[in-house]
Amino acid sequence: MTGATPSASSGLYSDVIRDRWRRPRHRGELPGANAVAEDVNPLCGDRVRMMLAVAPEGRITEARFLGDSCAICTASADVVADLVSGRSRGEAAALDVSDVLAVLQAEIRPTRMRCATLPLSVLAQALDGSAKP
Amino acid sequence: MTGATPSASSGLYSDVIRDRWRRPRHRGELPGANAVAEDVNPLCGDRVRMMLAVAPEGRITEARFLGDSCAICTASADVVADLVSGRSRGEAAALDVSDVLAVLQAEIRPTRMRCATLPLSVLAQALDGSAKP
Amino acid sequence: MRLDELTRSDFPILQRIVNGRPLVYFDSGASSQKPRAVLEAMNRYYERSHANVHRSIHTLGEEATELYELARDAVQRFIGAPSREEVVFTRGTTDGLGLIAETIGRTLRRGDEIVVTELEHHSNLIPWQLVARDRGAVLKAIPIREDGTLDLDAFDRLLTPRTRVVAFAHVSNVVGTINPVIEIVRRARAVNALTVVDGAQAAPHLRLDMSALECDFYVFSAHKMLGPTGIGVLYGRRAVLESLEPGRGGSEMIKEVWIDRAQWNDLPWRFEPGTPPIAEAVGLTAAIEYLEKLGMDRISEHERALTRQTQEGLARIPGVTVYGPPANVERGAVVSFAVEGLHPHDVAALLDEEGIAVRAGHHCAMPLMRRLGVVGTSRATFSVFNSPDEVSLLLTTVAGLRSAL
Amino acid sequence: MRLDELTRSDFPILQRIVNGRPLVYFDSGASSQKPRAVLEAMNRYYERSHANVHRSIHTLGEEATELYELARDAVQRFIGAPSREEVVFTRGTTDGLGLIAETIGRTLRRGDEIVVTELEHHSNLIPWQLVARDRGAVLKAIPIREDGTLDLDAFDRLLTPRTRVVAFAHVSNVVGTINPVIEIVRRARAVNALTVVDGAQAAPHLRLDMSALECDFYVFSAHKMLGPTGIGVLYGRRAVLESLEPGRGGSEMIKEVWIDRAQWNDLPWRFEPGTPPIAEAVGLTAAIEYLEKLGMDRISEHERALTRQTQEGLARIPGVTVYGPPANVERGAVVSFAVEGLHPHDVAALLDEEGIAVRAGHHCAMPLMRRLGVVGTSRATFSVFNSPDEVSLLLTTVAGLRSAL
Ligand SMILES: Cc1ncc(COP(=O)(O)O)c(C=O)c1O
Ligand SMILES: Cc1ncc(COP(=O)(O)O)c(C=O)c1O
Repeated sequence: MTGATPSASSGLYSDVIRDRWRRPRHRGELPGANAVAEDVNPLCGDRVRMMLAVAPEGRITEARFLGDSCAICTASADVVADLVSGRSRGEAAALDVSDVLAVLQAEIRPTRMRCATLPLSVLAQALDGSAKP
Repeated sequence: MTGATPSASSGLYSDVIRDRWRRPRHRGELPGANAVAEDVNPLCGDRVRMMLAVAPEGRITEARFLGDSCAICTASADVVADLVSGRSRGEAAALDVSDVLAVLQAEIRPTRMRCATLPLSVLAQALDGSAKP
Repeated sequence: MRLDELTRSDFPILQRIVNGRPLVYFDSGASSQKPRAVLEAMNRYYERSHANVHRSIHTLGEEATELYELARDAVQRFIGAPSREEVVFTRGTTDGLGLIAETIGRTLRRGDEIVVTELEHHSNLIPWQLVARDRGAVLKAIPIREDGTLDLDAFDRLLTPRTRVVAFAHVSNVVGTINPVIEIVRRARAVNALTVVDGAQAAPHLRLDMSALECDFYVFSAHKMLGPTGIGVLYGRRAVLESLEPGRGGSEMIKEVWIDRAQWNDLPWRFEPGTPPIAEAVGLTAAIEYLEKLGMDRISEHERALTRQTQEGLARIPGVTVYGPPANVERGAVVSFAVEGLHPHDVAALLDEEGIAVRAGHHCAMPLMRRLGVVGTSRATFSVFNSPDEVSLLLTTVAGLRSAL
Repeated sequence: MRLDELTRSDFPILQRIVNGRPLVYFDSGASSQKPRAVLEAMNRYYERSHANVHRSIHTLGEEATELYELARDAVQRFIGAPSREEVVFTRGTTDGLGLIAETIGRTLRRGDEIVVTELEHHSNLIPWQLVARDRGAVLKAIPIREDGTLDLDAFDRLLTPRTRVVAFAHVSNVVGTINPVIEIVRRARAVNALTVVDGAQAAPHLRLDMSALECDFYVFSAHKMLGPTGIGVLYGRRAVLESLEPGRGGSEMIKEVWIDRAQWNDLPWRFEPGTPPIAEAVGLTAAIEYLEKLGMDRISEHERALTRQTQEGLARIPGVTVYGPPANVERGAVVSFAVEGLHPHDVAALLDEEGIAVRAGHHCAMPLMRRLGVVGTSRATFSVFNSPDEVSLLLTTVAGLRSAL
């Protein structure tokens, strides 16, 4: 699927978004998470919580999310969880919206961009918060 | 002069206004005034002080004014002082802008109306203040 | 003729094509569209008469001042205010509510109580939170019942001799509830509390009469009632306005100024610091004249029919929930709904694909969202130019949505 | 081509006939006229793209939001602000100054000191008086010298470790003094005081660069710089804005809200409660583009020539007094004057008879009037479309005035 061009997705939402919205792979609680953050999109009230299990040497062994969120935000959170799993803390922190959009195979309109970026900023907060101690 | 029609006055200011602005009859201090008030036109900062000498039985024996004021306001104050002299307190209080305009022989534009009415409102304050004791 | 047939051609924006479809604008509750007459009035003003107001002797200044003050007369008439000095121009509902909260705030003491409701827009909540925090006052909220109406018995229990302010919406911007202003004012009066009514969702739709409502303050925005952005109205009962120190300072609102002190101007200018929104006032006059020409009763009736059609139609679609009072109760020109399995954002985005503009989200009423147990809703709101056919299109489109994602 | 020759046809209002004569508008300092491009931009917005901003998923809402935020970029560029988050939209200079006074006010303690100047517009004085009164702070004013410039030695003596704010005009709206912003900011910084600059009379006329001025806050109005009424700008240094609690509450400026508390939104929206002046922001963008196309340096030069012509010409008329710095000192596009034996009101009224619009009165600067020992002045102010011929007409008309009354 990563080989498909954006134009392959029809209508407002790409097939990847539809699919990840209907069947997110990483939605749910993550017991034992040691890097957790939650934030809200002030424009709509959407809320996303990212939970990471970070191994002592700094590798993210698992990531999950919970959220009251729209299709774009949910799909984005799911992709973010996908992308960070197995990565180092530094690699995860370097993740950027273009990486997420590449997987989503979607053009996101300006007003929905925050739907796509909220999971990333929650990720950054989670990494930040856990980096301190 | 009271017989002249408004159209007899030429230009922006009537002859009465010009005349009373150049040579006001009642401008100056009034020593022994027992009803005094002063107020300001908030739109321009013009200030008028009305001083009345009121006899015990309630007749205004003399009226004078002082003011940093434009031609219309000065002429109006001068006319007000004219009109109240010799009148009872009640008669003075009944004075109204149309009485002043009739003497001024002028059409006053809306934004200058407060220039014409300021002396009347100061008069009302002077009468009010002195009425209380 | 139906109102939409009469008015559609007055709104230039209705020519817009959105995503290949003619625009169907169901978001007037957020901000209404403007009839040509409003735009023309502002253009005429800028092209012929613009100058600053009040302090000017020249011709343009006189014309501008007269036009600005004529807007005050228009508002006075439109809301049935006893006198023009009771009409203060603000920059909008939020500005007016903030202004009055700050102004009343200065008179509050520690332990005084402010009562709001659970269905307030944030603009009638946050200013009171700030005041309560600053003054050590207590903020309480009247709860709502399941159907989105206020629990007035609970209100009675909240009222105490320390209640100083009761602030509430005339019409809810989410569930459309029309609150019983007269009744609430009566009870607040009984404990000598001031009443502040947020009329943002009422002014565009209901005939207003301040003498009948008897509230102390009533606040609304022009941009929701066919007028321009940038201006609003604060009505205040004269006796109360006169008793208050102005909350905000600047030019225009003073009589005399020294470096260390100032003497306030007369009403209403005492509460209008700075150069006011002059062109916007001219536009508001035109909006009021437009509404009056149509007739507020006729407008209410038209919008109520659309509202009922929407409410009943949506309720018949499987998986759709409609919030707020039942269809047989009068409500404002607003219907909030949810589509099972779809986030409100996605509902709005999918409708936009068909050219239909509805709003989605928390509608600046997060406490109410929490009460309803949702993150947000999708919301359709109506204006004079909306038609039954547009509503039918909304209904069929919503009916097809669940398979869309 | 001279700037007036280039621009006159862009201003529809210059077709106006006043009292039988073509309008000569010398009151841009109170409020400027608008080029057609500004009115057209607002019309286009209302006719094609209007909706409320920020919370909306539909197409019009997206367009409106984009246009509104583009205005922020335009302002950032126009004033040389380091980042767009530092540009807050207000309703005008008075509103911006009031907002920042209230916001800083919350951080002041009894005995803290606020320094203003003797030549402030009331809008940069009264808000500080209110704050000083509320917080028990002390208000001091930098005196001016005979020529209308600030006495900076006296300023040094006023500064103390308790000085928390220094608030001053960039350009005086009465005597035209251009205050040395960089110098004042440097001295204020030395005692850790915040600096608030009232740029109402500078923004229309001078090239601005926030990075160079280094003040903490800079405030101005669109309506004085060829833009619409109803909108203004508050620039705030990011670090300072971030450290402040918002002074005013409402929608848009929050992230999450409960009945008893709220969490603030990010910059700049934290300081923009309620529906903003959207169409006005679009108009402001057009005004900025218009000014930029002409070039601020060229504008300054043009207006400076007119100012000098007026100042020197008036000074040569017997019985006429000109206030402010001498002609060889740079000043803003404003000349205040008095005609012996005539009240300023009457001067303005008599000039209006000839179609010439000047302002007369205290210009919202009563303490300065007292300092100058007058009730008011007559004041001519200039814009891009004014011509040397218009100034000549002013000069000959003023020369004939003393016999007019
Ligand atoms: C120096 C100065 N400050 C503040 C203001 C107030 O601006 P506004 O009336 O647009 O709020 C003005 C203009 O009147 C001014 O000239
Ligand atoms: C009930 C209610 N109150 C207040 C507001 C705020 O109005 P504005 O954004 O025009 O200040 C709105 C609209 O958004 C509203 O619907």
